[in-house]
Amino acid sequence: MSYGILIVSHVEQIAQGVPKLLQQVAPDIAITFAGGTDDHEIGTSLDKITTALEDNSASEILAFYDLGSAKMNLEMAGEFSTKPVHLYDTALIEGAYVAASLLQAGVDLPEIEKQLELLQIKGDG
Amino acid sequence: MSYGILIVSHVEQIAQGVPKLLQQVAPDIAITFAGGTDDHEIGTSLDKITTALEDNSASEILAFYDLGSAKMNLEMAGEFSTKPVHLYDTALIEGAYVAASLLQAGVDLPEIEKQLELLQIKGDG
Amino acid sequence: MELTVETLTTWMNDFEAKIAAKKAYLSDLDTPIGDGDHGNNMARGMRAVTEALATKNPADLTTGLKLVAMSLISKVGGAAGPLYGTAFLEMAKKSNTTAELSELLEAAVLGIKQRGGAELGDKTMVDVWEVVVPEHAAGQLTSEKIAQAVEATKELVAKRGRASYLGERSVGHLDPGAVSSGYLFEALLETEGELK
Amino acid sequence: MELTVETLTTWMNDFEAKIAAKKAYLSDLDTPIGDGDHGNNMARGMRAVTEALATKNPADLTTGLKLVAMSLISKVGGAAGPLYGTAFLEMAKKSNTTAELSELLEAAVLGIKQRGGAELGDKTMVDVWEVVVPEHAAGQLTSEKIAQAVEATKELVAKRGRASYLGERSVGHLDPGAVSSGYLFEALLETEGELK
Ligand SMILES: Nc1ncnc2c1ncn2[C@@H]1O[C@H](COP(=O)(O)OP(=O)(O)O)[C@@H](O)[C@H]1O
Ligand SMILES: Nc1ncnc2c1ncn2[C@@H]1O[C@H](COP(=O)(O)OP(=O)(O)O)[C@@H](O)[C@H]1O
Ligand SMILES: [Mg+2]
Ligand SMILES: [Mg+2]
Ligand SMILES: [Mg+2]
Ligand SMILES: [Mg+2]
Repeated sequence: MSYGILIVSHVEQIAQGVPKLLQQVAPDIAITFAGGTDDHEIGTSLDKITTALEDNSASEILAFYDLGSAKMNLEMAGEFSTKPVHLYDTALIEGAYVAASLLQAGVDLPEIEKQLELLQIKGDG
Repeated sequence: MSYGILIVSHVEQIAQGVPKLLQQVAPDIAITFAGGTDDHEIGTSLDKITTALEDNSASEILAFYDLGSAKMNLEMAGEFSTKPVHLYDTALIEGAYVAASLLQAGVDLPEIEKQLELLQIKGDG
Repeated sequence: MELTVETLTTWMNDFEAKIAAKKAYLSDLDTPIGDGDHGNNMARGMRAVTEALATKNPADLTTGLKLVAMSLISKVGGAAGPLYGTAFLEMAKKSNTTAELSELLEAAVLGIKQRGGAELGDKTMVDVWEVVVPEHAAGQLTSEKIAQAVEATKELVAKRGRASYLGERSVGHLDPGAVSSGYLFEALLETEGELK
Repeated sequence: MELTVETLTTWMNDFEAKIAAKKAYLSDLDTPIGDGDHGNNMARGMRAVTEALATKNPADLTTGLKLVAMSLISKVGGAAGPLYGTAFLEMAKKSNTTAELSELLEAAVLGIKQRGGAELGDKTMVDVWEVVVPEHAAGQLTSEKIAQAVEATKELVAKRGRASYLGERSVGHLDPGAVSSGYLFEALLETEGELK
């Protein structure tokens, strides 16, 4: 079983940019992203999220998002998919960075989640 | 006196993307950004930060960053500049989003800072 | 009332017309306490809904409700997409066992609340759904009651969605999702009225 | 020893040579506990330093130190840029009142600690600077003592910088900034040795 990271943002460029920060410290971790609506506007797209989820070569996904509506779409994508998705209410960039660093270092999920709890700053829709 | 927002990220695309999220809810707030090194690599550039600081049409700046080295460069830029810079150790995207929303709504700085404290998740270099 | 795929279509066409007419107003409501796109989001979503219903011509209620749900989910783009989408998806699921509208709507309310985590009083669309649906079940829903539920969101402090970042500053503004939900139920009243 | 702009230049040229020779090693050290760029960062920065010193030919020590600082700040790109940059900037400021190297270095250590917030034992370059500078002031600095200070970072848990995200997992790895700082002081010893 392998863990990958999924980044979901309302803005295409943020979604594209975060993996670049992560890949530096986690070259061996599968990272995919979904940003913006299908029409390249600001928002999120269930379709894009689903594609990014399925395209991620890992068998289990740690997912990070920016705003509440991204979370709702992420949850729906998770429900429609057979891949287990762990959704974190952490700061998007900082949470994903920590998860990537620790996954690369071979840390196990419970310990990673303990670290992520310290970065939890959202949780409502 | 007017307040503006400055976004500093190691990744050019993140730095470009965050203002797009903010402008949606804060069309009247001056937002500038600096991302990546002078050679468009991952990192931060004092030069780019200084330019973004001076280019911001506001007289006082609320600054947000991703990783510690960006913070150090931000601090140096602040020291070299005559413009007051308030530096926040919050989640980058989420902190900047809250600051932008509240500035747009005309909330004063002390109240904004109270909100930002809830999003503070870093602080070391 | 038992919902049929034909009534659903009438209802959705009526809702789409209201949304289209109030598109700018809904986005204006979303400007001071959000990102100013709720009207555009809903108009895009409902256009997709009515087009899908017209072109795909769903054979039964469940298929119709699913089509509505998927169109909203994939086209709205903002928070309203998964929320309205979940509402119709839950109605679709429920329609496998009953076509009774009040039961479908109850499933929808639960779905919305679960999806977004909002409760009554959080200044969201839930403030309309949760008040209106029992009135509808009791056969006592009126335009006035809908308007009251919508209007009641004005004095609330937002606890969910983008408006929640403004805290107290959200007071004095109607919630855009509550207003669009009001149109949905207005359209439903009209659809039911036509059937009488 | 009183630092002069000539000695500074010799020192920086020697440091640049060491960094260039160990570029890959420094980046390798930065890979398990960082982003793998410390060697490239420092090589780029020090190349800029020696080029600036050669082409701008600073007339006095203060100008020379400032040139070193600004080259590092603008060319390194990573955390080491503002940190080494601040060190030399503080030395430049201090050089307005004294050229005594030990006093300049003391100002540098304070600057680094203030800039990055790291204390002794946080597994950063501070662990070298804070140990080495007093030894240098006492005239007792040796290669061995430098090596010991560098080596001591291996068993520490990182508390600052990227490595701090790894917590306990950072144990067992040398801190790359400590290693490059070791080269800086090795180069200083050599420069001083040549003067004897
Ligand atoms: N967590 C939530 N639970 C219930 N309703 C919500 C929630 N978040 C947002 N809403 C509703 O969605 C509306 C905003 O929709 P829209 O503008 O389309 O989305 P966005 O905020 O993503 O731009 C709000 O007015 C509110 O009624
Ligand atoms: N807050 C800090 N205080 C002191 N030294 C630090 C701090 N953060 C990082 N460093 C030093 O910087 C080195 C990393 O430099 P470099 O790789 O160039 O920067 P980056 O981490 O931005 O890629 C670390 O090995 C450490 O010695
Ligand atoms: Mg909106
Ligand atoms: Mg929106
Ligand atoms: Mg590095
Ligand atoms: Mg780096």
